[in-house]
Amino acid sequence: MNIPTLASTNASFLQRIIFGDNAASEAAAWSDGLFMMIFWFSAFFFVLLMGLMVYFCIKYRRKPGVAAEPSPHHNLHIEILWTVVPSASLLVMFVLGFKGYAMKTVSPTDAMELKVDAWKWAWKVTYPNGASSPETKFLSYQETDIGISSGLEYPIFYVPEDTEVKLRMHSQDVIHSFWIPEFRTKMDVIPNRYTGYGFKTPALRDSDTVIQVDDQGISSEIPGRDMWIFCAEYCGDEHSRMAATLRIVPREIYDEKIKFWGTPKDPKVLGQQLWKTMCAICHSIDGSPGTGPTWAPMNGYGFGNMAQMDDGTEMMRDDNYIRQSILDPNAHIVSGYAPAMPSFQGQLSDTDIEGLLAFIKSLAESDSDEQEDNQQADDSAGSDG
Amino acid sequence: MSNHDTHAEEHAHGHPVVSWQIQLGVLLALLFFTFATVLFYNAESWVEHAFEIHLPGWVNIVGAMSIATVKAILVCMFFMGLKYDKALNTFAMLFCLFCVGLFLGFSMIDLDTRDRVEPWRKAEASLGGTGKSLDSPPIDARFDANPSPSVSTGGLSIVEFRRQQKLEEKGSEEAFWSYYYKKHAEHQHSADINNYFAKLGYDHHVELPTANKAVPRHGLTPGLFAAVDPKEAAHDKSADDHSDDSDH
Amino acid sequence: MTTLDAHAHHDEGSYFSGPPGMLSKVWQWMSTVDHKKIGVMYLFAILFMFFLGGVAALAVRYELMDPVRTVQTLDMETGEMITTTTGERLGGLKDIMGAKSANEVYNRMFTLHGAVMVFMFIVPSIPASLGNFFLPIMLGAKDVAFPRLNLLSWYIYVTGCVFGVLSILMGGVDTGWTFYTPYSTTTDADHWRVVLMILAAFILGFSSILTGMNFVVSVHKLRAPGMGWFDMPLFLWAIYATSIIQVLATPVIGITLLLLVFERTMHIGIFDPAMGGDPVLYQHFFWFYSHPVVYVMILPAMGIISELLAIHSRKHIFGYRAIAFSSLGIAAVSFLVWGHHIFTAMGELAAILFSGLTFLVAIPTAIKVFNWIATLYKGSIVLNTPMLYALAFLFTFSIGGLTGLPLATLATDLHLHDTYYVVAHFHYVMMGGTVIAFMGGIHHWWPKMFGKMYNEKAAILGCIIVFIGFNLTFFTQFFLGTQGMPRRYANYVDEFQTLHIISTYGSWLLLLGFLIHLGTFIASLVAGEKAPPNPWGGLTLEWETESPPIEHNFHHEPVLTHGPYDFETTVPPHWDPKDYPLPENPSRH
Amino acid sequence: MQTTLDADTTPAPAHLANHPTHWRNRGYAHHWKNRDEDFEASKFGMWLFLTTEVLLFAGIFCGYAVFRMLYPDAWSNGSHYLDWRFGAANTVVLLISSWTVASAVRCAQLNKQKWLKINLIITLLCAVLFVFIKLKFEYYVKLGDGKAPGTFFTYAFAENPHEVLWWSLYYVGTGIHALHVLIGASLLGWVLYRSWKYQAYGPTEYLMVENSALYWHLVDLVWIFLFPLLYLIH
Repeated sequence: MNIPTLASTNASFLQRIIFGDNAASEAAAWSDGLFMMIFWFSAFFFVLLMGLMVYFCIKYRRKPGVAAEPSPHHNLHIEILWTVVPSASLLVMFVLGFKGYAMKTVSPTDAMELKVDAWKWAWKVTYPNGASSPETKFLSYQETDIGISSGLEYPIFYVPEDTEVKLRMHSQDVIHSFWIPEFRTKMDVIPNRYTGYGFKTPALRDSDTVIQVDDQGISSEIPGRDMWIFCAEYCGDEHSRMAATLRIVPREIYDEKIKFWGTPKDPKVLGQQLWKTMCAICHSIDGSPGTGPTWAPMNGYGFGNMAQMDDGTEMMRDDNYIRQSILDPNAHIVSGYAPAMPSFQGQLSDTDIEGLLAFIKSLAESDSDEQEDNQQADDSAGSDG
Repeated sequence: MSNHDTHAEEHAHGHPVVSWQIQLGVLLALLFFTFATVLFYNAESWVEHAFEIHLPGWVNIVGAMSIATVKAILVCMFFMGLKYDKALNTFAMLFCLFCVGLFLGFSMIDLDTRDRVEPWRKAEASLGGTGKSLDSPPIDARFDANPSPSVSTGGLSIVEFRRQQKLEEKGSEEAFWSYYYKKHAEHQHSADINNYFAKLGYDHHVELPTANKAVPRHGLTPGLFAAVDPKEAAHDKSADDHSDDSDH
Repeated sequence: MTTLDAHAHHDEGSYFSGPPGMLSKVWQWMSTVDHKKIGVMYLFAILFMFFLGGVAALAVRYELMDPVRTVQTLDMETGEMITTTTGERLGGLKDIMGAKSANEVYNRMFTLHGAVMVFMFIVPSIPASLGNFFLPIMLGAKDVAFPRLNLLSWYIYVTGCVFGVLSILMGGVDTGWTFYTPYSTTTDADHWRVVLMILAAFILGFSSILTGMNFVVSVHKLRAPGMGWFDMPLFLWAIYATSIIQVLATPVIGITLLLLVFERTMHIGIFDPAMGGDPVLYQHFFWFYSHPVVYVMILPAMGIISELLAIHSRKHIFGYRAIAFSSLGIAAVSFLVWGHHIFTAMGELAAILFSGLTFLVAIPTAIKVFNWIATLYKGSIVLNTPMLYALAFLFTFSIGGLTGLPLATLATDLHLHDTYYVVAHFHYVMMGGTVIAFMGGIHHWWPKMFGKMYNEKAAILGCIIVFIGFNLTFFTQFFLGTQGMPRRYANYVDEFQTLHIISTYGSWLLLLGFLIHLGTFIASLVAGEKAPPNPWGGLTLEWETESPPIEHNFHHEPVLTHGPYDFETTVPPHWDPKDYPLPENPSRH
Repeated sequence: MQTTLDADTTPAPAHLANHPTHWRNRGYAHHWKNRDEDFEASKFGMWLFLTTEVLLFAGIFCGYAVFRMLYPDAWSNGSHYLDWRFGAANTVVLLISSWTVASAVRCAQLNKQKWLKINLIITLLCAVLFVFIKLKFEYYVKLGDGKAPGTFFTYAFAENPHEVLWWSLYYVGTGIHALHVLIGASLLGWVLYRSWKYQAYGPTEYLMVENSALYWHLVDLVWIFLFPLLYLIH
């Protein structure tokens, strides 16, 4: 990796404390270096000023009967000095900041363009071949002293190593912000226009491995590096859980993956994957309450049951109802819920919707084992919904 | 006192009194400038219609705004007495206008230059936002007996949605447009109806009174400094619309 | 001091000796046009709002002690934690607040903290309380320019607070204090409380405007005979600069919030992307006010520090004109830099422009800090409570200011924007700057305002605890931010927990410190020693009147005979508060 | 503390020495050195208040400018829905009222009590006329067409999806302006009442007239810009 002058391969001890030594791209390392430069500049002035302050406070502390010595009330030379020197340093910071900004926002024309969609509260990345990632990852920290909710799985977005990537982002509802801390950059994702930025993924080191779980639930170790993606612009209730994982993998694995995702598959499986990546944050399948109604077939929820609407009517949860709920969610609101769901028109193809339908239907036909599991959550679902 | 009135200014209790001649003169000047700006507006439209000379967009804006500025200066100086007053008051007003300038200027710079690095950043991605349909559930009945209007536009813009509603109400496009014609012939202010008919494939040519309808013309940003032929503009516009659709 | 005997007030009592009878006393305070009474009423109302916002802050900090556990899961009856975020047994706060999910309670808490602290506490804090009380006295005037307007402004403030508190009682709002669209226009769409909170901010704006107008005119027209512009205490320069910002920036938030109310009630669409409006335009509107208002918060604090450092080190302030002009410079530049709040949402050209302009603010600020330190040189420094607060201010404010540099630098801001780094930065400026200076100012002027001394030792203890607690709370947050913790997160990644816990302990220390101060204040009011007219040896005009001041401030119209910082020529080495009044100095130029 | 109203003992200015003093001196608050200081300060305060009003309207103007820049077609259509004749009529009405109110100040300064009242009455009539034209020929007709702001918009023949924004800004802008017309008219009404009942204003006592007039001129100023922006620029 070609390291620019400001950044150093061996981050100093202090830099490691401040940033965690995980800058993943040239631009990131560069901006860390710039931060450290500003830090040392600030530290110099801070120590100077505080040192003088403490020294004066001790040296010139009030002694009974001793008046303050006269000293000049102003001194033009020194005042000009301490105006010009910081100003010049600020100019340097500005110019370097500008340069780093260009590194982070401008990407080469041949960069791989990923389409990022955001809505309350999930991310979706669409690859150049039109596929999107169905893989998800459990977040261990969410397992601590609470029961694991099915909504706590986060999508994994794969990108190939050592590649220029350009993001083109759009939000479906409110403003979000796509932040990958390890690339040291973020940009707001805005509903009425596209925004974006670029980064170059790092080359993988030998020590970079991640655990991958395949369709059959078999885990294996593959070369790769995981990074957090956070939503950094406040967007509502589940703002703090609007996260995802960016997984950098070798080019072969990436190519294989997106080719596989691009091929048609069993609608039920497709539906389940879509639910995991897009719907699970609001809709549970085990009956636990969420922002939206659960899909579990219990207590009047789930496929085939009547839904009580907030305008007082009742509707059958059939194919049409579900289709409409996806495309024009706010046409009918289930009683007790807020109209929080964005429309997925343009987001989901007909195949996707068929897949979801198949998945939702399959939940209603699920065997008695699952029913038992769901029993425990019954009371709660009833009281909240 | 009448003999004093001939002076431009006199002083009552140390404060300047503006003479009635100056006040009347300023009023006449203001009325004249009002006439001038209206005349300018109509002359411009007339030139375009009669001679098909297409003036660039800024002519209209600069004309109207500079006349308005002159009028505002007259009001400030004479009616509000800034000419005779402490300079401090003028300074306060000028600094405030400076702040207004900053406010407008910087906001517009941002909204106008979002496409400098990647052209697609400018594009209006969609009429998205609050969930595409303008839903507003009724305000809590405890606090409001008259809930605010709730509209579910099903993903359409409200303009398009209202059009669909009216089309449904009228039954056919024929009925829709004849209703439009009737309504707007009465009110004498109208949009370019022939354009619509042409777009829809009808061959109607309705001559509407044009009193309040100038040519559609491109505005400040695109083609501010270019004279735009309305027919071409209409053509370009539909082309633009098309490309936007495909973009999404 | 020479005297003009035109309007002498010899036989007056202190300003709070009112008529007998509880009711008539209350009425006298409610209908007063006396700037001192209004200032005192503001002081108590503002401190109450500080308490309210502080409680919300403690709740926020408590919540963040654990990556997932939430405040709202605290069972209000048994005091036990109900450990689930999935919501089935959520009692307590969630039900009381009518929140629809667990995290929403947290979201409402930080919104409450932000909105109360910004609109009801920190914007009016110093100007409306200490400013109202001392601006006319320091000018040598009997009152502010428009006393009745001043009273009106106080009642508008109360109305605004009532709206805000009503909104909180109705459950609170979860928009964030910035009310960013389109979230703020769609959240809780079926409730009036968001509109109420917006209206509260709108109304409070008017109070701010009227106070600002009043002060600008007062400074222009009511200076005592002999007091030129450069004979004014620097506190007045700061308040003057503040008032200019208040007058010019606040109307923009007025129209913005009005548009927001229309947006919520009838979807006028200006900020709503669904109608073609632009949500980032809202941010421009909002920050055109809210960035200058940051200087409304900090400038008066800087003014207080100039006073405290000079008086308590008996030293002429270094570079008087530089400090005075840097106040005006900050006020002017404040209108140029709002865009740095929107770097991640704006076009590249505008971002670069705003980044460059933002650095301009650093220059006058740096000048001030250098001048303050230089003032200490060869002084006669006494480390009492106000001075300790002033020194604490220099420490925390320097950190706050310097950590702003990476936020103005575009490349680093892209990483730090909307993280805990920003949270820490602005708390170092707002709390480490304004609140600490405010506390210093209250201690400095407490004897003058209430005529009672406070227990110095207890106050110093409180000051030290506040200082340590503050740094513990917020210094950790810089690291949280750089390492990747976004703002406004109810749940977070495990690895940040240690720092969060330290931060929360710090917040408890802060609470302890403020409680100690509360105790000393109450003790002082109840059983404080009577304060001399000039306990510190100050030379500004407020020290030439009684403690507490008489109703018309001065017995005789004061005429300036010495500058506000001429300690070297005016204060004798053996001077003691009992020697009041200061001997006249014949050698004065 | 009471605001003591000290009786004014200064003698009348020389050129008014022979004038019978019809007006009543209000006196000035105790913290002012003299009446002039009070007057100057109040007027300066009023000017500061006017700057806040300008910045309030700056929000509307900024919205207008930005959206005109983004959606020139919608704005072009929008301005053509408005009839310049009503706008021009209202401009003339406001200009005349501005003149009469300036004359009212002059009459107060010269102690022409009768003309002071006449001027104020004409101003108030103009205010009523302005609001009448606005409501009857503009709001009523437009709202009848369904050209309303936001979700109230039901006009089916709009050409451009952003026209609804035009209407929003039109109603917010003219609505807030109309509100200012009403506030200004109330102020002038109060002046007229006091003038009628107490002969309250004269050469040494016309601050209230002056400040209300300044407010009214500001209302006029805003309209001077709103008129071309809404009606003439296309």
